[in-house]
Amino acid sequence: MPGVNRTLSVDLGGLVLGTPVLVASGCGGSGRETAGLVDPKKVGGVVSRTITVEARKGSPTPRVAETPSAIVWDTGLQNPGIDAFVSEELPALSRGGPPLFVSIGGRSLEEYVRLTSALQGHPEVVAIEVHLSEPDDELGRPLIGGHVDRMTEIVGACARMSLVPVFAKLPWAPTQLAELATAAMRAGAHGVVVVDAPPALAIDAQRLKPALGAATGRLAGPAVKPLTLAAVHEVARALPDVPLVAVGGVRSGLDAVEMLLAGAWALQVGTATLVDPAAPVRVAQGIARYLKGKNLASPADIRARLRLPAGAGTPEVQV
Amino acid sequence: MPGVNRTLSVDLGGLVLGTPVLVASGCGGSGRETAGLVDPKKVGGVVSRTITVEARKGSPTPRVAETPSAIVWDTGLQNPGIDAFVSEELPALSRGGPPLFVSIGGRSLEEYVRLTSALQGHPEVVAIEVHLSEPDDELGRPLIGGHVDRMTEIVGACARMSLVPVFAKLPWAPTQLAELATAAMRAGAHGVVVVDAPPALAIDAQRLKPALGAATGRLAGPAVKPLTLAAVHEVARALPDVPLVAVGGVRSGLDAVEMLLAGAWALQVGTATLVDPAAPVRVAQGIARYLKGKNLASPADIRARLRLPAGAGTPEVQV
Amino acid sequence: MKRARAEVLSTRKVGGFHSLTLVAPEIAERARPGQFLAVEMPDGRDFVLRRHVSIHQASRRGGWAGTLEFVVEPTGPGTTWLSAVKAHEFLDVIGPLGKGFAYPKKLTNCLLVAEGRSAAALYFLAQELLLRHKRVDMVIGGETLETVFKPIEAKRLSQTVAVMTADGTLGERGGLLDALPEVVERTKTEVVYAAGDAPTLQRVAAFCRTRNLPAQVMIEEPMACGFGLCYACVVPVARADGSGYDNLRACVDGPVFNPARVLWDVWRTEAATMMPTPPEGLPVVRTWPG
Amino acid sequence: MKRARAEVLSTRKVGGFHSLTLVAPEIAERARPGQFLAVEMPDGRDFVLRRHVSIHQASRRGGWAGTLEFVVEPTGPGTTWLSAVKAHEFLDVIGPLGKGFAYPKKLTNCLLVAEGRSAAALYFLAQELLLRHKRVDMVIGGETLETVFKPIEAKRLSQTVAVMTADGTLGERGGLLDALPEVVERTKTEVVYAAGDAPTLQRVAAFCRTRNLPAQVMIEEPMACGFGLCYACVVPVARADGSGYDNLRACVDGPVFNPARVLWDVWRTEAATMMPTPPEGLPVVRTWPG
Ligand SMILES: Cc1cc2nc3c(=O)[nH]c(=O)nc-3n(C[C@H](O)[C@H](O)[C@H](O)COP(=O)(O)OP(=O)(O)OC[C@H]3O[C@@H](n4cnc5c(N)ncnc54)[C@H](O)[C@@H]3O)c2cc1C
Ligand SMILES: Cc1cc2nc3c(=O)[nH]c(=O)nc-3n(C[C@H](O)[C@H](O)[C@H](O)COP(=O)(O)OP(=O)(O)OC[C@H]3O[C@@H](n4cnc5c(N)ncnc54)[C@H](O)[C@@H]3O)c2cc1C
Ligand SMILES: Cc1cc2nc3c(=O)[nH]c(=O)nc-3n(C[C@H](O)[C@H](O)[C@H](O)COP(=O)(O)O)c2cc1C
Ligand SMILES: Cc1cc2nc3c(=O)[nH]c(=O)nc-3n(C[C@H](O)[C@H](O)[C@H](O)COP(=O)(O)O)c2cc1C
Ligand code: FES
Ligand code: FES
Repeated sequence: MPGVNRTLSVDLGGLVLGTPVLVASGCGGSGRETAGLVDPKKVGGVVSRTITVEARKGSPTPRVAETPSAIVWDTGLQNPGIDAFVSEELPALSRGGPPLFVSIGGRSLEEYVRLTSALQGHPEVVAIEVHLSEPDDELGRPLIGGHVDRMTEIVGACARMSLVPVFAKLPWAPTQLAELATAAMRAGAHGVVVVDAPPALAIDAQRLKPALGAATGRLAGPAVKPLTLAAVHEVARALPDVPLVAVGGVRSGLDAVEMLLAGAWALQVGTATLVDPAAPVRVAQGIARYLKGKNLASPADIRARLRLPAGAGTPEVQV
Repeated sequence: MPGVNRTLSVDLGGLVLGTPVLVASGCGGSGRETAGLVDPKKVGGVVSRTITVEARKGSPTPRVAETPSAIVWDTGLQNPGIDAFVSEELPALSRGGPPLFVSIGGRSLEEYVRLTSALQGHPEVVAIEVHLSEPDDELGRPLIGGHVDRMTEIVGACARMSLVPVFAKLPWAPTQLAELATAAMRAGAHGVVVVDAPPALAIDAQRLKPALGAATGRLAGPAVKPLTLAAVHEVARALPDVPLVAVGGVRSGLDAVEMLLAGAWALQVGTATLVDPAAPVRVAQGIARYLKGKNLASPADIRARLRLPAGAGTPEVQV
Repeated sequence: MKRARAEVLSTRKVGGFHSLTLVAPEIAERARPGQFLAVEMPDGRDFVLRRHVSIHQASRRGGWAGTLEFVVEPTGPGTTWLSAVKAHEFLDVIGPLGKGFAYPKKLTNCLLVAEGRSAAALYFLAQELLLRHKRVDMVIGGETLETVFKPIEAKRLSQTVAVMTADGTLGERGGLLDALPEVVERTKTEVVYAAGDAPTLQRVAAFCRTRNLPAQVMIEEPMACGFGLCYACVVPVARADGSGYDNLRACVDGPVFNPARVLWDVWRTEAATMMPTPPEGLPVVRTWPG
Repeated sequence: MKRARAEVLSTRKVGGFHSLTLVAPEIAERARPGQFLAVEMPDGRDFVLRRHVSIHQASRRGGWAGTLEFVVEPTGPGTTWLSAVKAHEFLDVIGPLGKGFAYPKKLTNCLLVAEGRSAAALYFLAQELLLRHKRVDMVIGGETLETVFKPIEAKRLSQTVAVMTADGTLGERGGLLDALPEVVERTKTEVVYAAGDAPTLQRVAAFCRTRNLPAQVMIEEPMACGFGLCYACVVPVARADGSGYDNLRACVDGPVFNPARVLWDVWRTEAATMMPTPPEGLPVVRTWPG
């Protein structure tokens, strides 16, 4: 395709990003910390850490432990609460930074409503990512977004109220992902983020106790890539027209390409950003190199292009 | 505790094993392959690969791919079918070998019944492990054991018919593990194996296709340890009196100790056996060293002894 | 089959390959051509399985008695690590694994066909055939000069050698198959031994079938264990009684197979790859960043 | 904060520790005592996060201008790997990170208290204090002779040095706290700087509080990123206005804190460990295998 203008830009159903690579929630700081180490103009987008209605002190330390090719972490959603976030962090986060997604989390429908409402009228927020992995205080369930009823109710409320696109970050409920994604889309979500990190436990055997202050945490980093790919593949096959943002285990450009092939429209980089603040740019460049090598014009050209063997018992993805 | 006889033996509710370390299903061959590399008398037990009613050719190759600190595999349950297994493999598997668990798998209730029946009257089989991760042909569901109704029905049928203890290998359904384990126990299982490997996808980006012939596979190896620990911890807290065999990610003696601390009564070693045929013995020796260092007498002494921080929001395990 | 903590005696660069010589008497003693080793990878890496390498040389007598040699091509993390191992380090190896090549009882004229580093296994075979007073001829090849394995050694071991390279930098330009008809004719080949990648082996198999030549091929099917535990490495092989086929483990029932019995189409179809055509006229929003 | 691909100029064994000197002018230029570096681990390992090390020396002038030195104790995979790095290899480092020690404006007599390799950060501090014409005294310690960091260097930098070891192999037998009352008295200490593990720092904090001594402590809270992105590394610090506390990130708001403001009990309670008593009279079935 000589002479064709290649692009890294992706169109998530109207929301256009310069590259398909975002910084995952909780891994981007306030945007100022790594100034000088990464050019914000080359980052596709950044998701804020999850913001709750009230300020949270977060979990006891240690909050991170290493396991083979992964980390187990739990920060307990430490954050200053929505009001302080809007007044103190939002201006700095968005100023000169990449497109900003704000992640919101709660334990009741009302909290999500209040959070969504507080974020309206802030043009620097391009989208809302709904974190749904907290316990459900109203219904007494361990995972607020793990059920179709609540997914519908909460995402529906956020979507109806929000002037910017709402993405549902699917909680780790592997047998129900397609069902939950469908519920979120029916309720008015603009897209889905696949998939929140799985619960994990790291143990310090010498001390007979969990490695984390909060006991259990969740798994992130390179090791989870094959799990994310399976989840993305499953949801993308069920909902091929839904903007799908992959998250979990992306470190390199090729990892990102794999996510796109499996059906992602864009993807997020978490742990890798903690190791290399320029990871989102490096990953995007890796995608560009790959596309160039295959003589393709844009990330959308490889989306869901995974070739399934005819004998694999699963029909080929329609693209 | 000077003078006390230390032991590695564990009592799984009456089923006594010399060590708490078994070879996981699908990773032990016929028992003859690695003769000379490992002393079968020092292996706690071995689980056969999963046997189905009819012979299976298995999945197309490649059947294994490496991902960070893990493998994605799918053998498609290649096996000679129950009749050939009983007549040709069973005698060799059990002769001089460690206690033998036979894994059975099917896609309908009837298949499980036929399998269980065919294994009766073979004293060399000390237990049956029910593999429940196949699709359900009768009800058209993707995961036969992922629902309380079928878990109850199938495990109930096997348990009623079997003269040897029946263990249910819980399928990967993270949000429902305690519920499924409870159903299995109510239905008459002797214990549970926690947990079958999660679905995973490895992609060969250069060729735009899955790395495995079967497209998706499942994840095993060191990377999954934190997921297994979380699952074991959850099930053990819900069912502290149920013999629980952990599987997934154990490579060293300390890994095994972590499983015991999280609540396992015994554990299985899969991938690590493929790398080091003597892994089950090495792991047991590692447990022994740990117990000695802590001056404890037996693996049961550390079972579910994980110390949870008071502030972690989760009550301390009762032992 | 033995397991050894084997000292690396020496290492050597051979064209684009690396050769390692180990001290492992118990394995060397038992090794036959076509058999292989499973080498453990170091702790703390993000890849966990053993790597499998053909035995290039096993010395049972003389000054090198008790040593084993294998050859690696650095194509991935494991072989790259092996290529950097230094003399006097130790490797955990299990071997000899699998069934090696069978030697012909009556037939005499053997043609050995191999490409790239796969040839390593055949040099060991050539020696054993010579000890049995067979005639050995060779066709070896590679992409380029660098990846033709030890052409001088090939000359030393065989009556005639045809060298083929894809780019013509050594010998003739072309693939192994291009040389076969002429060589088989000229050397009056009675038995063919081959090693290489699957497409090449399939073509060799087809060639031998049309000519009614008995043959043995060494198949490199990706393995997990290498000693029969996991059924990762299967190859579909027709039953002798014609009743169908079995998926046999290449690591215990191979890696050497009778190509006439391998169901090449069953085995290789699954591996086929389709490239998507780049779609035309996509929306172009802006050019590469950075 | 800069990122550099820094060449290792030299490495050296110092007792039980390893010291590495890097060429990283942009970082060296900006470095202050108490600040640290985040060092990337090599590809292909099963551990992924950077490792965090205190700056032991940053030379801005003279023959070593543009170099940085840090010290590692091989206690885990990362520090073990770092201990084996050789001269002329390259490390990806980010630094200087965090807020360093503040120097007293008026007060003069500084006491530097540290155990094990944590002392490395304080030798850099001592030099800077000396440049500012402060009096420096030191109390350093370790489990044993081997883990007392550079006692001779300590003598060179300070007026007096008290060395404490748990086993009495060097200096006095005992912990750092055992020496403090006498040294503080004798040297007329006005400011205390401390580095070490959390229990020691908590005890130093309590000591300084009772004596009303201003102090600064360097806290090593496990980190993930090291540059403020992840909130892994928090320490509870009382607000100046008395309205409660904030969990501050040790990597950007520390690692140096005013110990009087740290809520030691909140922070450390969570870390408490209980050992189960071995239950008696368990069924003993048979003895150890093998
Ligand atoms: C019986 C047998 C003998 C072999 N002998 C040799 C030898 O003498 N020297 C040598 O260098 N290699 C040999 N191989 C191949 C080698 O074992 C694999 O290439 C191995 O996976 C390389 O590991 P890696 O980490 O370097 O690369 P990987 O990243 O694992 O793989 C690199 C490339 O090789 C392909 N591959 C992966 N696994 C295998 C496999 N098991 N067999 C063939 N291709 C594979 C991958 O698709 C990839 O393209 C042999 C394989 C077998 C089965
Ligand atoms: C500000 C700061 C400065 C430091 N300076 C140095 C230094 O100059 N030299 C040096 O050798 N180490 C230093 N450390 C500690 C070092 O970063 C950690 O011990 C690191 O985790 C070691 O990695 P590892 O892979 O070797 O061991 P790991 O397996 O990660 O850990 C080994 C042991 O250290 C504990 N630990 C883990 N992470 C940390 C951490 N971040 N801080 C403290 N303890 C931890 C673990 O619980 C374990 O007991 C510093 C840490 C911080 C936060
Ligand atoms: C330190 C840390 C903090 C995180 N905080 C949040 C958070 O506040 N909200 C959220 O939805 N996800 C959070 N995540 C999860 C990430 O957004 C992401 O889903 C996960 O890390 C997997 O991606 P990775 O493998 O690229 O790290 C956090 C992850 C890490 C490592
Ligand atoms: C090659 C291979 C084959 C397997 N075959 C089976 C099987 O037939 N039935 C089954 O229940 N589990 C099977 N498993 C899963 C293992 O029993 C185990 O659950 C999994 O490998 C996780 O343990 P590990 O991390 O120790 O490998 C297989 C695993 C591997 C790697
Ligand atoms: S590689 Fe495991 S059976 Fe062949
Ligand atoms: S270590 Fe990431 S914020 Fe401090």
